[in-house]
Order: sequence, then C-alpha cells, then structure tokens
Amino acid sequence: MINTKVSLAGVELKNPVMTASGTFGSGVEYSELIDLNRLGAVVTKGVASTPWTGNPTPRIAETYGGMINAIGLQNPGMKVFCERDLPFLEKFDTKVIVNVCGKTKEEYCRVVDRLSDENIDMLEINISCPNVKEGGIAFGQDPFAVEEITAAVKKYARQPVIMKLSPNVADITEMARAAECGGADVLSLINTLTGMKIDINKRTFAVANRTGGLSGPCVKPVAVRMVYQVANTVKLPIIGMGGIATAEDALEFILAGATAVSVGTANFFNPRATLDVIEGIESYMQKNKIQDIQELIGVVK
Amino acid sequence: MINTKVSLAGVELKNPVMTASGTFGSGVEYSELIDLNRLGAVVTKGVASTPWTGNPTPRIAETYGGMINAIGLQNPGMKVFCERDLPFLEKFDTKVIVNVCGKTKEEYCRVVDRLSDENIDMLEINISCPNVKEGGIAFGQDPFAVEEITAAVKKYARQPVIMKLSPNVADITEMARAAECGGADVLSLINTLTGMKIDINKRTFAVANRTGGLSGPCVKPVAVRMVYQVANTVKLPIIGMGGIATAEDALEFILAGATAVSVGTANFFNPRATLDVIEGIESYMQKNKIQDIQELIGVVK
Amino acid sequence: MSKKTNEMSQILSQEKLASDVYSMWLRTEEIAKEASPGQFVSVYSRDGSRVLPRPISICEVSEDKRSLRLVYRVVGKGTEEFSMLKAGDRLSILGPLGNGFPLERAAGKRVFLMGGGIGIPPMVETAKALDGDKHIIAGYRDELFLQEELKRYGRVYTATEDGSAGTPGNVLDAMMANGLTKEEGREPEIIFACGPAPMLRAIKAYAQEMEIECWISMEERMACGVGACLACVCQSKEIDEHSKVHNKRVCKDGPVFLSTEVEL
Amino acid sequence: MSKKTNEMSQILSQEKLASDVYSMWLRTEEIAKEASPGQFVSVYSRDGSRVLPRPISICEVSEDKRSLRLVYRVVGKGTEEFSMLKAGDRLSILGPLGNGFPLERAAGKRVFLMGGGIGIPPMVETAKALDGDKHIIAGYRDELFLQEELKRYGRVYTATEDGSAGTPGNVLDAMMANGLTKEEGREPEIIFACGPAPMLRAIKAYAQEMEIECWISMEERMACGVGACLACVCQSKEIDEHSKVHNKRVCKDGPVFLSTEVEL
Ligand SMILES: Cc1cc2nc3c(=O)[nH]c(=O)nc-3n(C[C@H](O)[C@H](O)[C@H](O)COP(=O)(O)OP(=O)(O)OC[C@H]3O[C@@H](n4cnc5c(N)ncnc54)[C@H](O)[C@@H]3O)c2cc1C
Ligand SMILES: Cc1cc2nc3c(=O)[nH]c(=O)nc-3n(C[C@H](O)[C@H](O)[C@H](O)COP(=O)(O)OP(=O)(O)OC[C@H]3O[C@@H](n4cnc5c(N)ncnc54)[C@H](O)[C@@H]3O)c2cc1C
Ligand SMILES: Cc1cc2nc3c(=O)[nH]c(=O)nc-3n(C[C@H](O)[C@H](O)[C@H](O)COP(=O)(O)O)c2cc1C
Ligand SMILES: Cc1cc2nc3c(=O)[nH]c(=O)nc-3n(C[C@H](O)[C@H](O)[C@H](O)COP(=O)(O)O)c2cc1C
Ligand code: FES
Ligand code: FES
Repeated sequence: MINTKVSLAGVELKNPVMTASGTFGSGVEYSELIDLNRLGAVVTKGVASTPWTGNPTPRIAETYGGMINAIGLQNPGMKVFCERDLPFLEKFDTKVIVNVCGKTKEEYCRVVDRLSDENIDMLEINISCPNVKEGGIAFGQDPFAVEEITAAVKKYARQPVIMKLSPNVADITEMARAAECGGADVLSLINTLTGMKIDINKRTFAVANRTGGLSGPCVKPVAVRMVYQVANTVKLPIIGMGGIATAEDALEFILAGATAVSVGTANFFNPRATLDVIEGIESYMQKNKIQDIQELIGVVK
Repeated sequence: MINTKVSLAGVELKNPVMTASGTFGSGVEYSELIDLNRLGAVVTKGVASTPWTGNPTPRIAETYGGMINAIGLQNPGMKVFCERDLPFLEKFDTKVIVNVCGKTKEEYCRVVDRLSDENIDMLEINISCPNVKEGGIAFGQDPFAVEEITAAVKKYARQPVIMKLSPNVADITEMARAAECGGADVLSLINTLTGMKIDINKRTFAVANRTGGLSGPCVKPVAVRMVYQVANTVKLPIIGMGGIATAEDALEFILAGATAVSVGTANFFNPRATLDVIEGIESYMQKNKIQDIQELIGVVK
Repeated sequence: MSKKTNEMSQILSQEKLASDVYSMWLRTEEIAKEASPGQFVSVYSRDGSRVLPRPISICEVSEDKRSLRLVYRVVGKGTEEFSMLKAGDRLSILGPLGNGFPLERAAGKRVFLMGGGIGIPPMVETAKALDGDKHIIAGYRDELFLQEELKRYGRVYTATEDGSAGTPGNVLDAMMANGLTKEEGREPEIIFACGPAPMLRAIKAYAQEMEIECWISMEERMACGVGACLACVCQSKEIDEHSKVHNKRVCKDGPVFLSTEVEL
Repeated sequence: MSKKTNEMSQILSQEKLASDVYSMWLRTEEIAKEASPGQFVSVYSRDGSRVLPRPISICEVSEDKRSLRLVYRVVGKGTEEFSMLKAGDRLSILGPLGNGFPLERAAGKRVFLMGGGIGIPPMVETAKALDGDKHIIAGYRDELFLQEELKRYGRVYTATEDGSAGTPGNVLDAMMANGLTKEEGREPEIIFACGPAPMLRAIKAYAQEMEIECWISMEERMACGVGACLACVCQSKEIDEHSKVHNKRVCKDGPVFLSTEVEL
C-alpha cells in the first residue's frame, strides 16, 4: 500500500492534490463532472466581506500555453458563502480551504474572523491578486506589508493560515520569510504573473482591465523555481501551483519541495485534471517503488 | 509605398525587426538560411573582455511553449569578436548591435571602450542575464546599480547605448527610470524570466545550472505588459522582445509602445521567423491602410 | 438539468457550407443524448498552445441521439484547426452546457426564431423541437448556409447585408418586408434569437417596444464553461440570485436570457 | 559544406520496426540531395507547446536522392507525436546538419561501423557510402531492427544486452567473440561509432589503447541546430578554434568528432 497522505500544519489530506482558488468556484459546478471526495482539498474562490462585482468583460484572454484573467474577485460575500456554499462542501469527504480577499487589512480580518467560526479546515489569504486596485497585490509585493497582514489575520484565525504569495517580485524568498515571521502556517505559490494581451485588429486590450494574471502550463518553470527557492529558505510547508496539468507537472513541484499542489487553469481544458494528477502520482510511486510520498518531497536539491 | 523605417536614438533601421541576443550567434550561421540584408538589425551574442567558457551541459530544456537556457554567456572574447565576427557582419546592409556582458562594472566598461572604436551601430548592455553568478542580473534587479552601470558605460560608448532590462523585478518601471537617469539612449526588454525544470525520472535539475532563463511564446504576455508599462513611464525608445514568433506578436509589442522588436527563441523553431515577421508587418499595414509604422507605435493606451 | 460529460468524440463528417463556414457531425456517447436546443458544447483544441475551450452551439442532434452537428465559422486559430479535421479524427468536447431555449414558453404561440450569421445554427435544432406556427428569420452577411435545414422545419425569411438574397438588411428588415407586423396581425408572440450583439440589441428594443416575450442567446469568452470561473458574465438588470451582484454567467445561467433580464 | 534548408517535407511511409522504434521515409526537395552519412536533421513538432527541434540522424537516402529515412525511438512527447503521423502528412525539417563521418579517412582501411541502440540508424547510410572491407557491429538492448539493411552493405555482428541474439553484451564483446582482434589480425583500422555515452566511452578507451583512429557521433540537447545558440556544446581537449574555449558545438562542429578531441 502506498501512502499519499500529507499533512499541512496538522491538517491531514488524503492526497496532496487540491484545486487552485478561483478556477473551481466553490466546487458545486465541477461536482457534476468529478467526485470531490477524491480530492485532497477543495480551495474555494476568494471570499470578501461583502459581495464584489468584479471587473468588466472581457475578463479573460487566451495566450500561448496559458491565459490571462482579470475576474477581479467577483464573489457573493462571506454571508452567502457561509450559508450556501459551505454547507454544500461539508457534505464531501475532502478538506475545505477558503480563499480570503479584502481591500484593507481590516476587511481581511473581518472575513477571517467570520470564517473562523465555521467548519473550515484552513484559510488561504490571497495577498497577491494582480487584478484589483486596492488590497491584493499591493500587500503581496512588500515584505513589511506581508508580515503585517499575516500577523493581523493570525489573530483572528482559528484554523491554520496559508499565505498565498505573488510571483511578481524580484525575490520570492524575501516574501516567504516575511510571511513566516508574521506567523504563517503554510505558504502557497504562485498566484498569477501580471500579463497583457493586445488585440491587434481592434487595437485595444484583450481584457477590459488592460492587464490580467497569467496562468496555465506556460508559467510552470517560474513557479517551480519559486517553490524550490522558498522550500530552501523557510521551514513552512508549501502548496505549489502554477501550470500543473499532469502528474509529471505535480511531481516537479513535489520534488522541488512542495508538500501539496493545486490544479488551476488545467481544469478548463481537462475537467478531470485533478483526478488525472492523483492517479498519475500513484502510478509514478508504484513504478518507482516509493512507499510514502514523503520520500519525494523536496528531494531534488 | 509603406514606410517601415524606424529610428532608435538617431540610428535608422530599414524595419523594426532584429534578432535577440544569444539566439543568433553573430549571424554567420543563420546567414546560410536567411538573407541578413533584410533585417533591421542583427544583435550579437553577449561579448565579454576575455573568452568565457559558459556553464556545463545540459544547458537547455524545453518547457511548455518555451524553453529555459543557462548557456552562461559563453563567448570568444572581444578581441576575436572584433577581428573575426565583426568583419563578417560589416558586409551586410543591416545595422549591427553588439550585446555586452561583464562580471564587474570595470569589465563592462572595458568591453564598451574596446567596441567604441569599431564600426558598430549600437551597444546593448546585458545587465539581466540570470545565468551567471557575478554581473548580469545582480545589476539588473537594483535600480541604483542600473543607474550606476548605465552612467559608467555611457562614459566609454561612442555609440548609442541600449540597456537591456530584466523581468525578474517587482516594478519594471523603476528599473527603466533608473536607466533613463543613468543616460541610456534606448531600452530593450525583456530578458529571460528565471525558471526551473525538474527531470522527474532522473530526479535532478533538467539544466545543469539548476535555474535557467525562460523564453519563447510562453513569456509574451509578461513581456508585452512590461513594454507597455515602460513605454508609459519613460521617454526612451524601446526594443520589445519575449516570445515574438509572428507578425501578430510583434505588432502587440509595437502597439504597446515598442519602436523595434527582437525575435529570439522563435528562430529555433522557424529559422525564417524574422523574415516572416517583417513580411507580416507589411501585410498588416497594407491591409489596414497604414502608411507609416509610426502610426502604430504605442497607440494602444 | 442535463448531465454534462467530457468525451472524446469521433468526427463522422466535415463539410464546407460557405467560404468560411464548416459543418461537422460528431459521434458521442452521452452528449447528444442529453442535449436540448440552444445548448452548446466546449470544444477543446488538440494543439497544446491553446488551452481554452471553444464554445460552439449544438446545431442539430441526429434522430438516434448518437451524434450531434456543429456549424461554425473560422475566425481564429481554434476554429481553423477544427476545420482541418477529417472523418475519423477524434475531438474532446464537454457538454451539453448552458440552459437552452425555454421551448415550453412557446407552446401555442406564434414563435419567431431569429438567427444572425453564426447565430443561425442553433435555430435548426430549435425549429426541429418546436411544434406549431414557426417563423424563421435568418440574417446573413452575404453567403447563405443551412437554408434547406431551416426550411424543413418552418417558414424561412432571409435577409442579407449585401442584398444578394432575400431582403437587403437585417432580420428586422426581413420581418417588415414580409409583412410580419402587428398591423398584419402576424407579429411574433414570442422570440428566440441568437446572433451578433448589435442584432440582439435591435431585437431586444423591438420586443420591449412591442411588449413581446423575447429570449436571446448571449456570447462571452469562456474558460470553464460550467459556471465556476466567472469569466463569462454579462450584466444583469437585477441583482442575480446566485452571484449576489449584477452579473449572470453566460455559460451556466445562460446562454439564453430573457431580453429584459440582461444589459446588452 | 552542405547547403541547409528548412522544408515542409511529406511523409511517404511510416513503419514500426520494434516495440518503440519507428521508421519514416520523407520526401524532400533539397535536404536528401545534400545529405551525407552521419549528418542529421532537426525535426519540428507540429504541436505548438513544443518549441525545440528534435535532432534525428539520417538513416538512409533514396537512390534518386529525393527522399530520406529517419529511424527513431519513441522516448518522449516529440517522438511520440512523430510516430503517429501517417503517409501524406507533412513535417517541417531543417537539414542536413552537422559534419557527418569523414568517409575519405576510411579509404583502403578495414573500417568498423559500431552502432548502439538508436545509434545504429546512421550506420546504414554510412555503410552504403563506404567501399571496401566493412565490419558492422550492432548492439541492441533486446529487439533487433535494421539488420537486413545493414547486411546488404557489410558483414554484420550483433550483440544484445539480454543475450537474445548474437553475442550477449555490448559491441566490444561482439568484436571479441567474433575474433575481430589484433591477435587474429582482424582488428579495426578505423572506427566510426554512434550510440549511448557509455558505449562511446568504452570504444574511445579501446581505440586509444589500440591506437586506432576513432570517430564518434555525440549527442547533446539542441536549440538552433546550426551552431548559433551554444546550447549543444561538448568539452574539447584543446581550446577550440572557433569558440576559443574548451567547447565544441555538437550541431555544427560535430556531431562526429575524433575521439581524442573531446571529453566524454
Ligand atoms: C454560447 C456560445 C455559442 C457559440 N456558438 C457558435 C457556433 O455555433 N458557431 C460558431 O461559429 N461560433 C459560435 N460561437 C463563437 C465561437 O465560440 C468563437 O467563434 C470561437 O471560440 C473562436 O475561436 P477561435 O480559436 O477560432 O478564435 P480566436 O479569436 O483565436 O479565439 C481566442 C479565444 O477567444 C475566444 N473567442 C473568440 N471569439 C469568441 C466569441 N465570439 N465568443 C466566445 N469566445 C470567443 C475563443 O474561445 C478563444 O478562447 C459561440 C460562442 C458562444 C459563447
Ligand atoms: C545528432 C543527434 C542525432 C540523433 N539521432 C537520432 C536518431 O537517429 N534516432 C533517434 O531515435 N534519436 C536520435 N537522437 C536522439 C533524439 O534527438 C531524441 O531522442 C529526441 O529528441 C527525443 O525527443 P522527445 O520529444 O521524444 O523526448 P523529450 O524527452 O520529451 O524531449 C525533450 C527535449 O529534450 C531533447 N532531447 C531528449 N533526448 C535527447 C537526446 N538523446 N539528444 C538530444 N536531445 C534530446 C529533445 O530534442 C527535446 O528538446 C539524436 C540526437 C542527436 C543529438
Ligand atoms: C480564472 C482565475 C481566477 C482566479 N481567482 C483567484 C482567486 O480568487 N484567489 C486566488 O488566490 N487566486 C486566484 N487565481 C489564481 C490561481 O489560484 C492560481 O494561483 C494560478 O492560476 C496559477 O495556477 P494555474 O496555472 O494552475 O492556474 C485565479 C486564477 C484564474 C485562472
Ligand atoms: C539560448 C539563449 C541565449 C541568450 N543569450 C543572451 C545573451 O547573450 N545576452 C542577452 O542579453 N540575452 C540573451 N538571451 C535573451 C534573449 O536575447 C531574449 O531577451 C529572450 O530570449 C526573450 O526573447 P525570446 O522569447 O524571443 O527568446 C538569450 C536567450 C536564449 C534563448
Ligand atoms: S466560463 Fe467559467 S463561469 Fe462561465
Ligand atoms: S544547438 Fe545551437 S549551437 Fe548547437
């Protein structure tokens, strides 16, 4: 029997594969296509204190081997989320991680405070969304802000806190250290790279917001590099993501030092991507006679 | 008659299309496949003061929609370059831009000083190579260093100086402003994004240097975004690059604010890529009844 | 609600209908069985450089419900790729997606199916599925396609922008020119429309003025196609029940909306 | 020097030679005409997610010099893609690339062609092009391929790692087992070798010890394939004339090197 269980700050996942925030809604829609019980965890779309309208359309554009999105964190607000979406997720035998967004430190804290009372396994704090003017990335590019907001939400959180880092920085290890100092339990990376596409026929921006976040297979090498750097800098467990579409992709992250991985954009071109990754990791372990996934985490040094 | 001539700091190119440093050697090899006379300019591989051995192999790895490279700036040194490679390039009716690398400020200056006496149209200073320990990116991620090295090489250069910026920064406009303050005549961007690939079967790094520079179509959205940001920050002309493989790609950069463009990785999968871009830009202009390419530069705002 | 499946379908035939319009019949296990008129499928590119699905309306379902037809215009790299596939090739598709036209609302009414350009294909299956008095108004730029199929299931009125066939102008022009007006007692009692935004805007205004129930099929760029990513929203007049903001998801809440529900 | 061309070649046939070894004949305009034994071509993937060329040795050129043969093992995504192409499909290739074996050095000598695994294919054209006393030593893991072609052009000695055919072991074992030794006066006077690094290392050591002129074909990951990008270097014993450092470009200065010139 091979063991794919991993533990993130005391929360045990049946396998290291989860969904990436914002690509999987709150699970309802994809539950028609795949069995959520098989996932290590479901990570929800970002939740704010009140409903957010998000950005105007077009909100996405395809790029070579990836896409840019500027959804702008549309969400129904924490009240509806807790009353409607959480009860749905609770029915499944999978861990629930709620992604949190806010425009100010206070808003992040308000959401975390509200969610702390719920049956949620972990909170992921999105301080790296490139598509909103306030909050988001403004926090994620400054180590002092990262530390401050980490410490602030930690005061309200009863669940372990995952800080989600932005790749739009010169030195990701600086941000990782700041989050560690602030008291983060887990780090997740990467969020999207800021990108732009121009429609040369209409001579305008391909997404209404001008810039958007680049995701998908195209960003994987940047993501693996950052996970590797962070894994070799801080002691916290890491959730790796950015372009994972296959088990091979996921294993790159795990070998580089990620304890768990998230599948995002790949859901859009293969709704079964998460399951394919889980099954592929198992076959790889079988083929290579690896009993416990722990034997793989961070072994490439 | 449509006009595709552009001027970079007083140097007039017959068209805005050039080669990206390091992907085209010093032109000899590709001259067997395409007519160099048709190019706006040839940009050579980086030249140092003495021969450099570069990194161990494997030096490259394919990634999704791109590649990572860690050549490590192997080059025969400025003496051989001036005596052997330059005379070859001088035979063609195209502009010659020499890419300069160094381990210290003094080495950059030494190379620029030596090249200043030659029949070279412009010098491109590579302060953004992620694959060498000293020099390179160490300069390109710090605005003070960018300004200092720009000012230093400007003292020795008799040709206009192009500063080549690294995308591995939180705020590219800060670096652009620093180069402008230092006296740069032109900016080129982007160099490669630092990336990593792991060989999951060998459980080791896919390139010997562990990390490498990510290039190719996959990086284009990041490159276009940075060109746009820089074009809307400084007054200097910009050479845009990063993933250009077709005229459509090149036009995105031009509409975003680039006066000229470079084709790099695309040469590897289409040796005619530069010519395809030139011809495609002309057809686009014809189709859209654009007389002068100036009408396109930076019009998407 | 119809069950969604991601299948590797097999191409049964590929045919060119007009300069850049192609028709493809696909054999499916589940999707054709579940499909209803006005729904669409996400078609996945076989080239790794293209990661987003192409939403294409279901034009027809075969009688045995084992295959479905897609009619599409080549406008970019993805549709170009599809047009080069041949019988026997395989193609990954997800569907059926979206809500489709509310056929039950048309029962006993004089229903008008209005399709513009590449919005015409879904009208074939819609016409097929509807009983009663059907008027089909098809607006083209220039070249006609799917005329025979449409004529099989209703009275067809044609408009072309270049005037090369039928009424010169748009679908509303064709209605007027053919006396399908209130004055003649032949105006629509309910409208199902699909086509480019300017056409939908005009139809919406007409329906509003005439107080006719009007359902329009919207287009927006999509990523997930199932309602999870919030890429494909359109603005709703009222706060939406699901999103709690003025946004509705075209892929899940639509693509068919009551014209008065959404901003265009 | 042979003229390089980037062509859209046409696949004439595709055949499976062993479990994961395929053979493809391609019609070219220029490349086959210019090719000489030991040269290779860059094969471009048709899938946009793969941007680097796959270097594949020229296994054979047809008599009319209008087509060439590639024999390759499926080891990854690119070669897997090639293996699924069919006669009539088109494939972009660049070539001929590299220097090839220095056939003139073999004139009048007892030449040994030593191929290991997927290093065997270039030996077919090399054997074809050489006159005189040719010994071909082919080393396989298990399944044999290209045996008939090789036998047409010289005496063939076979080794298999699993001992299922010929001499159990490697190419050097096959030499010894067949009495191709100095003692018997049947040792090589010149060697042309292609195969995996451990095999080349052993042959190099043997040749050095026996003071035999030995040419080996090297492998390295490539990007440009024409000598411009410096991706594919191997270490040279002396400072290289072109690079001015201890590096030679496999794609341009090689792939064939004198075994004493390069580090392995
Ligand atoms: C619900 C729905 C039903 C549709 N039904 C049909 C149909 O039956 N026949 C048909 O020909 N077309 C239909 N379309 C439009 C069709 O989806 C686009 O023409 C197609 O996606 C273009 O892909 P491309 O790769 O050729 O173009 P590109 O421009 O290269 O595509 C780039 C990206 O933009 C998206 N995109 C481009 N145009 C559109 C568009 N109009 N709507 C949504 N996304 C777009 C593509 O999906 C892709 O992600 C429908 C669209 C929607 C939303
Ligand atoms: C000069 C030369 C001649 C060759 N001739 C043959 C031949 O005749 N038949 C044959 O089967 N193989 C030959 N090879 C090896 C062949 O190039 C690789 O097996 C092939 O590139 C693998 O591609 P892939 O996409 O299937 O594998 P992947 O592992 O998916 O390839 C990923 C990347 O690594 C490169 N790569 C992988 N393996 C090698 C390798 N061994 N050498 C160089 N690059 C590699 C690929 O080109 C690609 O860029 C030759 C290699 C060289 C350098
Ligand atoms: C459409 C879309 C919406 C996203 N929304 C969120 C979000 O709400 N919160 C968040 O932290 N990250 C969000 N992300 C980022 C992803 O969670 C993930 O970090 C990123 O896309 C990289 O992974 P991928 O390449 O697998 O998609 C979003 C990404 C996409 C593509
Ligand atoms: C193999 C390789 C070698 C390179 N060498 C250099 C170099 O010597 N100097 C430099 O400034 N940039 C170098 N670059 C970066 C390119 O010039 C270019 O900035 C980058 O590759 C992005 O463009 P592309 O995506 O079109 O390749 C190199 C890139 C590649 C792929
Ligand atoms: S495409 Fe994802 S919600 Fe509609
Ligand atoms: S592959 Fe570019 S130098 Fe050999």
